[in-house]
Amino acid sequence: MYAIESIGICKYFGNLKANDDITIQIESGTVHAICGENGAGKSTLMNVLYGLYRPTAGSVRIKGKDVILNSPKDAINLGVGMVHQHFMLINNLTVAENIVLGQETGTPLYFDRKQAIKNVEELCEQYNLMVDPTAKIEDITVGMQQRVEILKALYRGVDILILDEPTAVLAPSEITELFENIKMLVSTGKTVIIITHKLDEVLEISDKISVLRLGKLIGTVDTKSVTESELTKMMIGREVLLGGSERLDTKKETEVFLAKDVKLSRDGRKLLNGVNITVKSGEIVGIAGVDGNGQSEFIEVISGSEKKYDGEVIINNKNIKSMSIREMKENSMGFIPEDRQQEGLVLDFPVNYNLVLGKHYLPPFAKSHFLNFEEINKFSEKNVKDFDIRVPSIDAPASTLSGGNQQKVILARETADDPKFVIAAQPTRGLDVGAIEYVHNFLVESRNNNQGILLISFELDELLSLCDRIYVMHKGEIAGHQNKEDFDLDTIGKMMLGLKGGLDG
Amino acid sequence: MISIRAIILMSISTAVPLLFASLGGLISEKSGVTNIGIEGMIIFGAFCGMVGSYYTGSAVVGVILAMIGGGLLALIHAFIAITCGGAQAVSATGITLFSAGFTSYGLRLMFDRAGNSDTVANLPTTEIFRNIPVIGNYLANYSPLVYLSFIVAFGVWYLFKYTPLGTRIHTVGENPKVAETLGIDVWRLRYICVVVSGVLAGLGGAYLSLGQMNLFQENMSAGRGYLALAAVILGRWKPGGVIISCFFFSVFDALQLQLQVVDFYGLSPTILAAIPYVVCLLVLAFSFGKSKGPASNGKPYMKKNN
Amino acid sequence: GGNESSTSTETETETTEEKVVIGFVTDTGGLGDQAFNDAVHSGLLKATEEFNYELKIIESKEIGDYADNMRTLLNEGASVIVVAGAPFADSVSQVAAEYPDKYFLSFDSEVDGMDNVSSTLSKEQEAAYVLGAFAGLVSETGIAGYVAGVESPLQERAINGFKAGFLSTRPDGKVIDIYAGTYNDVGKGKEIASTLYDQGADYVATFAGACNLGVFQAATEAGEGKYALGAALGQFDKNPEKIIASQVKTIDLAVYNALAEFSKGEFSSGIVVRGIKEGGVDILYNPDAELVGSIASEEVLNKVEEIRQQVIDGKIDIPETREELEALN
Amino acid sequence: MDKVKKLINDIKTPLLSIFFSFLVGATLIIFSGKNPIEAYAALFRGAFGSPAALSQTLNKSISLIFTGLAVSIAYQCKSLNIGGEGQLVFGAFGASLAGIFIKGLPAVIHIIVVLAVGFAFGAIWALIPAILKIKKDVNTVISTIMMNYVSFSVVSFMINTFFKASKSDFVTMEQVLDTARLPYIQFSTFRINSGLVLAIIAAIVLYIFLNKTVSGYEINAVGLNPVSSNISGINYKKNVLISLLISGGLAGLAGATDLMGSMGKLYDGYNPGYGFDGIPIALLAKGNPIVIIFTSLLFSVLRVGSITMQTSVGVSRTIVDAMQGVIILFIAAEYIIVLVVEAIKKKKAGDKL
Ligand SMILES: Nc1ncnc2c1ncn2[C@@H]1O[C@H](COP(=O)(O)OP(=O)(O)OP(=O)(O)O)[C@@H](O)[C@H]1O
Ligand SMILES: Nc1ncnc2c1ncn2[C@@H]1O[C@H](COP(=O)(O)OP(=O)(O)OP(=O)(O)O)[C@@H](O)[C@H]1O
Ligand SMILES: [Mg+2]
Ligand SMILES: [Mg+2]
Repeated sequence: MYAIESIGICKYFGNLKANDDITIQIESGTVHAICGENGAGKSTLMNVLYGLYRPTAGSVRIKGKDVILNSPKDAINLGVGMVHQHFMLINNLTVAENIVLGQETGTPLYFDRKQAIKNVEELCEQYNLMVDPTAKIEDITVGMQQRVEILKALYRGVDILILDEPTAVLAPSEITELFENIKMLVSTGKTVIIITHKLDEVLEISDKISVLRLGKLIGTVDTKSVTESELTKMMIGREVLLGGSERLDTKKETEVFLAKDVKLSRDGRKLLNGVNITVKSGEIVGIAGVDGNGQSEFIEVISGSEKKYDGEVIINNKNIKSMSIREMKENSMGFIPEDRQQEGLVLDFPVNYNLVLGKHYLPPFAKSHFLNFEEINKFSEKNVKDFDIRVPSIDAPASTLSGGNQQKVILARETADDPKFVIAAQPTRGLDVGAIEYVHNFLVESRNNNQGILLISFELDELLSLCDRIYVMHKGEIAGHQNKEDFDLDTIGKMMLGLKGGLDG
Repeated sequence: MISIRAIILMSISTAVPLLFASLGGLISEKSGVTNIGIEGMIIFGAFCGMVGSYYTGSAVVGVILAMIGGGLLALIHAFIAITCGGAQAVSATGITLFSAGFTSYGLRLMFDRAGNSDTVANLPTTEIFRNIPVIGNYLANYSPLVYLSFIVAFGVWYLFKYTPLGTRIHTVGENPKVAETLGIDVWRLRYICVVVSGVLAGLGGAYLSLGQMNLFQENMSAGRGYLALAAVILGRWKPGGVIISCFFFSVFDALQLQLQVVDFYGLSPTILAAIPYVVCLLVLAFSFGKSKGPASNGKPYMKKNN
Repeated sequence: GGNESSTSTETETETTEEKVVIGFVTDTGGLGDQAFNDAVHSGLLKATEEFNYELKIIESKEIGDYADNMRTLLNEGASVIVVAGAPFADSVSQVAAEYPDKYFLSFDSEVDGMDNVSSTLSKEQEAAYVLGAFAGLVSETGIAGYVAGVESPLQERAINGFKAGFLSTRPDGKVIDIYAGTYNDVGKGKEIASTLYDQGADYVATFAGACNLGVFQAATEAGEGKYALGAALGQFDKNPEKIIASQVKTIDLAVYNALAEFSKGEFSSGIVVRGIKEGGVDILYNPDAELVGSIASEEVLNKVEEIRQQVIDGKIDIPETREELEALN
Repeated sequence: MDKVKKLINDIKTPLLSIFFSFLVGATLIIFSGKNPIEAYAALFRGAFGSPAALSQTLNKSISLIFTGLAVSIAYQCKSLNIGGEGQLVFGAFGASLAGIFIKGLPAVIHIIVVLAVGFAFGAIWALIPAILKIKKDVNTVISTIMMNYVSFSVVSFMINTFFKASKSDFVTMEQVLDTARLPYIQFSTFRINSGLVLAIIAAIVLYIFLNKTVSGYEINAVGLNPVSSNISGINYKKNVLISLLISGGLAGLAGATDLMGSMGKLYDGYNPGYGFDGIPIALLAKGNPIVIIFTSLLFSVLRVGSITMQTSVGVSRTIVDAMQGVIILFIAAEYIIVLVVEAIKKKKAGDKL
């Protein structure tokens, strides 16, 4: 018995075939993974199954019946729920409100919020997924929000749950928890479709795997019968090697970054509580930690957008406290922000404009206050070629690029003038393995090039394979520190959860 | 002596068109569609109200026509802003220009003259209150639309505080994508909100031509739509705040007139007239926190399922 | 002061079909302003019908357009340009110089020393004074209200005239005057008047363009014993039961007379300042004599007439500014 | 060649919008029992029919270009400046002061000084909304609306209290000195105010500023994504401030050129409405300064031509106001136009088969 089937689904956006004749049948009570590069069409297919997109051709079959989904409402009514890649939550509403939204408790004239809270509490109890129903979304962690999303689907009584890249923003412990939840759901007879770029996860959780490439179905396989490298090959047509290229010996003699006792509070909450970190040239230093432990705030401080901190931040021998962001960048610093679309790019600007963002006023891009388009274009063409950025043309808006290519634009820009110090915040979030490989190689090459890199990531694997040293951040403090020789997954994992036991550096 | 009573009496009746219009504006903006075309919808409502009353002799028909008129105009705005995904400020500007011109033109066609219409039947006063002691006479002198505006104010406050619909509107304005994934029809809800905002602005217009007066005068909205818009922002997109802001403007306007009465430090009436606006700027400058509107306000949402 | 009147004969091409075109450029208030534009318009309608003229009107949007609007009408064949409003002074002198063989009738704006321009000014304060005196005599509460438009010397003249007149017959009384700050917000006019009635005024005079309509509406709602005093051409049709008397400015007549003269081939240039004596302004009572009689006794009306005569005879010094008014008391 | 195609593509929608609005207008005209063709003929005759008419149309567009540019630059930085009118009035006031009280300068210098003062006064009036936006994130819509009212009151008060020139009922300031008047360029009845040249230069300069300079780049970046811009070292506050001050200054120039070109003296109650017209003019041009020259012209054609339409055909010019609204509605609803164009294309394709 199939829970849900995509029968010859095609979805075209103009000339782009995001989905091209995709037939996937998903068995009831299993976990089915969908894999593929960025832009392979995974989200699109899921959106079709959820009634958000109307397929150009083909049909959706749910529990054996052909259905026409006019809107998610139809899908919800047929027992399909979806947790989107980008969370679909209203930040200034409470958890309970978010969960019941669209199926509110009470009467049309009275939204019974008490009842909603009670229902949510019961639901939490039932599935053992704990959240505070009265908290506002903006006040809870990403992991919590993830849980709210799942509860939202469960509240609607779904028996087919689609999870689009649910682990991209989770800490390892949260991922473990999520997987337990998934297993629990499946054991109660529900069907789960999961999209993730992390192949180890795929292999761990799923029963079957379907691979998409360029909008086409490459194949559906039993998880037991494949290996990670086979899967990679299916996805991108070749093997990849994560962890960066060969590491050369570097001198590590100049200190390019120093954070001394950095403290930050907002609205009376202590967010950073005395952070001490150093980075030397020629090394990649990682900050590990569960999301929400002060990493974002620390990034804001050291990248110059938060000035109301105590303590000292020294970059390339200059105290940044009184420096503008522009001065910091002129002081040989590169910054790859967490959120490439909101913080890294001006999406409506063309690619060439984005490639010089922040350097647009410097020669040769500007001459006596006028932009020099010739130089800008020359520079852009070169980088598009060097970084293999796939763009229709350098005049195309950045919004038309895939996530991986958007990330490459930022990498190219932020490292164009070989800065001595680079902050890389979540540089591979949401990227496919091919793109991740690229970023990893790039970071290691920069390191080999004697640049100092501060890498903030939730991906422990990534940190372990790339870093020379790792600091672990917990509740706004450095909970511990390890050198490459001593790296120990277990200890670091413990430190991330605030359990003592790590060696102090 | 400044007459507090005068300030109260006057500020109540001058707040009415602002209340209707700004509550309408609030609903529209909460759903994510900006509406700086309120001014046009008010004048159109005032005109339609007069037309209805003129041809049927019934002010009630006039009021209904005013609501329909405002609603229809809003429907155009909704079509452009929602279905076509057009720039909302542009559409609203068009609406305002169009109705100013159209109503003036219509007036000339109907009465073969400019300025004002013939007098028409207007709404009666609210005699049921007449026998209440002390304040009965004051209450009775107000048009029923005054009380309707209070009811609407309460209703809008209740809508957003207590009803599922209010929360859905909030959702649609904050993040339409979320709403859509929950099976809420974003477009339909936005259409409803925009049209309701037009209906309310039309009521505000009807108050001008049929509640307060008994005729239509060209440009009788006299900038109230913009003031209503300001009230929405000053009230930080919260029903209570918006209601208070409307009274803020009407009270300070009444106050400046009373200051003329007492010849306040011999200040020129021209300067006194600026008081409400200066105070508003001061409030904005010294109030704490930032005033942010609905996150997706003004952004067109292209439906995915099509 | 008045000028010698120079006469000239019509020189228009008198082809049988073609009518003489009279061009009227309104000020920015436009038609329907319930004030001088409407008054001029009414005189023009009468004259054009009677003398078989063709009337062409441009409603101005901005003061900066006045001159161009006059030129447009002249280019369309207008022989006479009629304008109303103080801001026309400059543009009339300018255009009149460009078109020396065309004629210009200018009301409320002062254009001196041009052979083809006749400008008519009014002593609004005289009518206001008499109206104030009347209000003082009939007021029971001793409080009168006055709704003014936008602050300006003309408005000040009229207010102060009204106040002085009121105080002359009611020394212990009080006039509350409020500027609406606009000439075209009927709603505001109404609210202000309602406030004034509520503050004890039983007569509210109004001199604020279209706001007047709101004042008249307020009078009805204020109920028994509350009355309004109009302006323009009397405005009694706007509320026959409540407008007892008005300060009128008979521009309509002036327009008509000038065009009547013109039809006979005459034209008087120069400045004419018209007060009550010249029939330029006056107090006018509601045509419903019974209504007026029920409020003002014979005695009162006689007293008003007496004061009016004194004004005509120049025996009363009517204050034009606030300072002059204060100096009076 | 490509550029021409792009241009045609860019102006297709506006042209069709104008066409449709004329259709709507025609319907309204028919309602009044008049012949729309005659009416439109008169409209165009009034706007272009004679050298005098044409010069009137061109002269009318001067202030409109300036206010359109004013709205446009603020909009690039995502602030809607509804306060153009207040800034215009304040700018005219400043220009008037400079035109009256700065004496003894040669005309060219005096004109430049007066323009500069007009610009500065307009900019000053935009400063408060700018500061409120930067410091308090106050929506410019509300602050500029308030500043309009305050401007009218303050300028009126100043004129009445300190700078009243005459005792007449028409309260004005002194006439500005002759050296501060913008000269006319005249060939017989063709009389163009030199302000037009200034307006066109302003449009070109603004175009270059926005598209070719570092500041223009930054203003655009901040308008499109303030967060990314800030992180890339582009100062959000500085750019909001700059764009609003230039916006106010341009509106101030609208007032200054109007004063120096047409009346020569500032009068009490001056608020010609150009500031508000600037909004549709800029939006219609999608903020492109060069296109603004043409949308301004369109508005002045309608304004000037409508007078003749009224006097010679008897169709009330209020209909033109309604039509302006309709043009803008069609522009906003580009979608419909696209649908229509596509329908036509399809039909053509069908015919071919
Ligand atoms: N609404 C849309 N309009 C046009 N193109 C779209 C739209 N949505 C998706 N696409 C394009 O369709 C292709 C498939 O996108 P989709 O989001 O399904 O990829 P994905 O496999 O989910 O990628 P990722 O791993 O980055 O999430 C991409 O090239 C994307 O740019
Ligand atoms: N109109 C469009 N033209 C081109 N690309 C688009 C368009 N709309 C969306 N995309 C691209 O397609 C991708 C999918 O967009 P969509 O709105 O479907 O997001 P999603 O499916 O919820 O999440 P995700 O983008 O993370 O897969 C995005 O990367 C976006 O950049
Ligand atoms: Mg995806
Ligand atoms: Mg995607």
